[in-house]
Amino acid sequence: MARKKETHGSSTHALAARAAEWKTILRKMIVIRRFEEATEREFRRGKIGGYLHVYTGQEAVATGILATYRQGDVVYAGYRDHAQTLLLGSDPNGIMAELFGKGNGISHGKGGSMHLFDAAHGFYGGYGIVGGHLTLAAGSAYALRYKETESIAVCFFGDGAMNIGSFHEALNMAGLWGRSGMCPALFVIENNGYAMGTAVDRHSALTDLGARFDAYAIPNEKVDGQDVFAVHALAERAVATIRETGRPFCIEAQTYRFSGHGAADILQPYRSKNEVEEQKQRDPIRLMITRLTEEKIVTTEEVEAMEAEAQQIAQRAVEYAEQSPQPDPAELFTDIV
Amino acid sequence: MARKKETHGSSTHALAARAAEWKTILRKMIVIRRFEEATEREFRRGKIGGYLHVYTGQEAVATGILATYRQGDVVYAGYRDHAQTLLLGSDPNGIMAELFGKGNGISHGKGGSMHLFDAAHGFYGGYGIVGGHLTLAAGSAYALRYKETESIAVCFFGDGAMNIGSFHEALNMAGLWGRSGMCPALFVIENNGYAMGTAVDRHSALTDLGARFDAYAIPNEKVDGQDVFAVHALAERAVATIRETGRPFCIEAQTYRFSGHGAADILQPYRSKNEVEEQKQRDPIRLMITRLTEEKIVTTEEVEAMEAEAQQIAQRAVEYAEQSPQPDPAELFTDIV
Amino acid sequence: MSELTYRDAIHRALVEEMDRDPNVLIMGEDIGVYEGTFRITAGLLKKYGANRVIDTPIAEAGMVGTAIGMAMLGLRPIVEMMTFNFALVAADQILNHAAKIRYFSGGQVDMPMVIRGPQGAGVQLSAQHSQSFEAFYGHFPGLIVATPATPADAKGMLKSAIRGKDPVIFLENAALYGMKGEVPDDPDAVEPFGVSRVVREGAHVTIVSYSRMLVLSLAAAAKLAEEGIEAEVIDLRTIRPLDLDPVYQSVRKTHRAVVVQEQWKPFGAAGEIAASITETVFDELDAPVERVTGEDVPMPYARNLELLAVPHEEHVIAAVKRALYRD
Amino acid sequence: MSELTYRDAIHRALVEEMDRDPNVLIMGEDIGVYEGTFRITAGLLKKYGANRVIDTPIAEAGMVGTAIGMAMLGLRPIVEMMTFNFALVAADQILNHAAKIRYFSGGQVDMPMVIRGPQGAGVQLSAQHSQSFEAFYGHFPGLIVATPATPADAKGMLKSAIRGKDPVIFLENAALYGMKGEVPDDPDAVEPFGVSRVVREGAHVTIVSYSRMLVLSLAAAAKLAEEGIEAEVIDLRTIRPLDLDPVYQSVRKTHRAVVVQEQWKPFGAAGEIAASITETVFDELDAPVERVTGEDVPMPYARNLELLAVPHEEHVIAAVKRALYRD
Ligand SMILES: Cc1ncc(C[n+]2csc(CCOP(=O)(O)OP(=O)(O)O)c2C)c(N)n1
Ligand SMILES: Cc1ncc(C[n+]2csc(CCOP(=O)(O)OP(=O)(O)O)c2C)c(N)n1
Ligand SMILES: [Mg+2]
Ligand SMILES: [Mg+2]
Repeated sequence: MARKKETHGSSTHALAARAAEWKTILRKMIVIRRFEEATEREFRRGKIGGYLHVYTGQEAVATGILATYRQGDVVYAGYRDHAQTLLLGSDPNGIMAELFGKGNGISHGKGGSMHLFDAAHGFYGGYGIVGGHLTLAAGSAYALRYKETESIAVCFFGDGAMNIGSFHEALNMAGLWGRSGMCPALFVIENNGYAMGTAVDRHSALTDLGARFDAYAIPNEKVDGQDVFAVHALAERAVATIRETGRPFCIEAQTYRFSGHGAADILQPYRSKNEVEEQKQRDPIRLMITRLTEEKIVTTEEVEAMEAEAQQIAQRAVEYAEQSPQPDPAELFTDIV
Repeated sequence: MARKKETHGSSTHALAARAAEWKTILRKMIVIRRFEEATEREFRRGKIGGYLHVYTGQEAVATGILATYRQGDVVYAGYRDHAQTLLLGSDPNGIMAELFGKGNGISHGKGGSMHLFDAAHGFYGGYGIVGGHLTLAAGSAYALRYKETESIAVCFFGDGAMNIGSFHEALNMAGLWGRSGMCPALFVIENNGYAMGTAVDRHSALTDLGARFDAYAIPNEKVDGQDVFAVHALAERAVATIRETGRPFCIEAQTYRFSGHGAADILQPYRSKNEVEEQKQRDPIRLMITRLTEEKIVTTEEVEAMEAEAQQIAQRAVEYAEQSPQPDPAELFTDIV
Repeated sequence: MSELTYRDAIHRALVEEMDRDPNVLIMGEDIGVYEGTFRITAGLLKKYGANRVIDTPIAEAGMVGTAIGMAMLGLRPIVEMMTFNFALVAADQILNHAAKIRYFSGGQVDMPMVIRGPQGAGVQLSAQHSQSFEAFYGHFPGLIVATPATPADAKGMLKSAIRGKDPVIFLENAALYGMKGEVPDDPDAVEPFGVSRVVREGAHVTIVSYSRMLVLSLAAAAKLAEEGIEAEVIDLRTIRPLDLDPVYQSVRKTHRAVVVQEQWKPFGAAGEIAASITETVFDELDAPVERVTGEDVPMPYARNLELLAVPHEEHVIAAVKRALYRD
Repeated sequence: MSELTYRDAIHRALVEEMDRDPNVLIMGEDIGVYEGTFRITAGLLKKYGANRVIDTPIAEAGMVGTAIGMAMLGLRPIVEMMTFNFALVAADQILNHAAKIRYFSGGQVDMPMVIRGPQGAGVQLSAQHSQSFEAFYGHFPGLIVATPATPADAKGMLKSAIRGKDPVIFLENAALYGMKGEVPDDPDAVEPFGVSRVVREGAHVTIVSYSRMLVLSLAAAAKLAEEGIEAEVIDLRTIRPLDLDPVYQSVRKTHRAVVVQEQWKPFGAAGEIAASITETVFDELDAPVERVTGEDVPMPYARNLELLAVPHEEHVIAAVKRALYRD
């Protein structure tokens, strides 16, 4: 199967033509960054419990992909799910309240960080069992065609998730169903180089991860996941094909997480400080700002305004969450069967 | 990965040089055929219970492969496991007694057809959960290297088994471990075209099954599974490499089962009588006899003698099984923990 | 009413519900072209087409997971397990996903899906193919676990399962597939979950059971009657939710109880039922609640051993006599 | 004797057994380079090398399956589950393979392997990460299920598990990892399975428990003592085999029993224990056996709800008082 690496998805000309869109995308990436920083802070303050996995460093992936979102599409993610939820338009206050375990959280405080959920905005959940949600996405894609819509399912997952059985079962079924146009699904590998502390070449026999999709006859392409223009261009092309054909597609986005695996991953014995610093040179937000400034699509003032706005959104969300009431004890027994 | 189809594994010259070996192989294939016919007969007579899956039509695969067996190797199979057990030198009487559920069966009557087992002869079992034994084989291969032997693990499984999660987990781990020479395993796909009633192109997104091993960076080759010379030649080459390198290898043997999936599969609505008849033209035993007779390696008389001997082995096994006592009731409570 | 086998009753329920609601679809291994190993789905592929009757690869986790993804979007998938032994490879999808998503989403989605197929001991199917899973699934909140014993219940409860909003583990029993019984023709006759039923009245002892063990219990009760012992027999019908009120009521009358299950005793269904009875009507009990269960061993292949491993009528009779201190 | 944490006791057992027997190896996710999410395996990779301390891909079924293949050839693999919630994806390998192969092979192979890791509710880990599985595994013959409550037992029983011939489900509890206790230094001090232990004597009521719930039970007993109620507390230590003889003996003295478990009540461990007590010493009981269990709900994330979902000291105290008819 042909695979090529998309390095810069848009010519200068094309960039200018969609200036407003790029600004929106930049704004969203900045909001994610500030929001995630806030969650880490609140976790350390003991306001957020459980496990916390942030998206810092990977923003360009979900943002570039979900810029193609259309009402009716459904989106799945693992436990690293804050960015997707924000991008789909969930109320940041409701998300933060959920992380605080409050009654007006988007799931009444019953899910928390690993299980964000906002069906009204197309987000069908964050899941805590690695790889378990891939089958769900394949089934939802089937349902969308069964109901004769043009919607698609988008499924985010990590490099580590590619070694578990349900990955295999989901993808083979997706490939099979796709043959008759019954699986409009976009699978997105967020390849950040590590499954917790295990580097890709220590967990996968074939380290060319996208190529594994060849085993299911599913077209696949790699992209620089720190380059939001490239991610977005590839996503637009892939999504158009998926909507048209009802067949699945896979994008391997090569990215990097700047924080630890989860909030408890302090020591990070599996990678060097140097490596992290080097990777931070390719901060997707910084790269985008540089490009957009060079192209005179945004000004420094505009970026500053975005930063301030994002800061405010995150801050407001924390205040909202802090002031929100705990769930009603009766919630314990609802939503079971 | 390079893959080629091995069509005839031995030149005429080479054939003659190993005449004795070919005769042994032919004799074994005939024994399997007669033995399996006997099991089907005894199943219909109500002497064998449970599920029964025979190897008729597929004889060249296990026979060609296991001709490379060396003491210390370990072999795994699914529930279609009579041939492998016979080939490894288990007593046909003990096998038949096992199928009859008798106390002197090779597993004291506690396993039956789907779970033949003969550790003393290197057979580590027939398994009833499709694909479940692949992980076991990978682990045993590891153990063999861990103990610094030159032995290998051989694992037989069907085309249908390739879609279940444990296939994927086993093969990725095998590929990974193989990198450091810690997985001397031969994986053998007995691709008989169907998983029960589901044809390969209806169960696998990528129908080039061997190629799926590319996803684990495991070398793989196809072979005509009705041509025992070809199977054997490829197996010799593959096994030599495996022993030497400690790395896994996959053989896709393209074969066909002449009987139903199991003894209950009478109607066979998934394939036509014509198709079966056509495939029977490529009976692996007939093909071998023709070739060996042409090459004057066996005479018709020799073949007849083999047939008679095989018939007698099967017959004797049935008589032995019939006369054997039931397991001691105390066996119910042994071998648990 | 028509006289139908348990198998045909299930088949009818499928056909009626698929006719009624285009959102109902069924998937499983060899249910289409092959028409099902137990022929429950015979004819469905031809009638409803390949988009509604989906032959899947051998991938139980994939089947259940995709069904969850369908159910959350409003379809009503039915997953056929060729036998429930194979559902172990889908345990995570069933227990960690289907049973919990509604809860952790704060009620944002329903989970209208059914996982159905046979379980239980057959004839010489050995250790990996002979298990019963009602206690296994019954432990997990978020599931409904149905164990119909009659053709009428098989039909009516399967309809409830298909029409409902919850993930239902629908445990059939292959040994019952040929059993006949009167079944309502009304396509809207559904049977609710969580309603146990007294199927035989009696004053001396209460026998509690479900699925195939009910047949055994009724046969034992008939024999006991010949000796003047009148057993009240109760069919639990669903294991989760578990309706023990009729059992408590019965024990208040009989003061003795026997619980019958096919599977291993430790941490099996009968333990829960016995414990609940004791907890609730302790003062009414004239004897400890007796349990009749299979032996605590993996199922052996040999027929003589297999027969020793599963409960028989005589075991129920003996337990009743123990409960009556007549042994 | 040394004072060690439960975590260090486990670590010690691993080191001593790996030193003792080169056939012992350990595998799991992030146990090597990362040194283990709970740091149980810290330092092992450096000490024993990558062939004996194997970082695996995220593939629990693969881990268990390969361990079975190793065990049958005489190695003694230990599989670390990062938490036992993830072992659900390996349910088939554990329940249909590890637990049954010796049986269906007619005893041709042993299965010397250990699957170990933490289980139980933590702090806000939500529905998919907070479960306890002792009843789940306890149901299946062919397994040993260990639930150590103290550092000494954690070490001694893990050694038994590693040295034995059986597949052992070794259920640790993350909330206990930091708990300290006296632990024998003798590398050959092993603790057998199937031996319950009276850890506190008392005449008025018997409290039966295991793992973290033992700590709770002992705390409750101390409070009860202040009110003049002397509870005998029994630690089951293993769930399969289940040694209830000391419990029966105790109940013959106290005539009342309370069973404490963390997980859901229906078809949970306490049901089996309560049923067995009632079956065996019915005439000794002055009150029905009480059960203290978690609520029958998937675990919620919010801390206030979570605290409502799990058992506390007060629940044990209340149950004891019910058993004594003092409520
Ligand atoms: C089945 C299962 N096994 C183990 C875990 C523990 N775990 C949580 S995240 C993780 C690493 C996942 O890595 P990857 O898929 O690459 O995603 P990333 O965190 O890098 O985004 C592991 C092992 C789990 N949640 N589920
Ligand atoms: C996990 C699981 N699912 C379903 C089955 C039922 N089953 C037994 S054999 C079989 C078909 C297997 O086909 P294949 O792997 O091609 O092997 P073949 O029988 O053709 O040799 C199925 C579906 C099973 N035994 N295990
Ligand atoms: Mg990763
Ligand atoms: Mg096949």
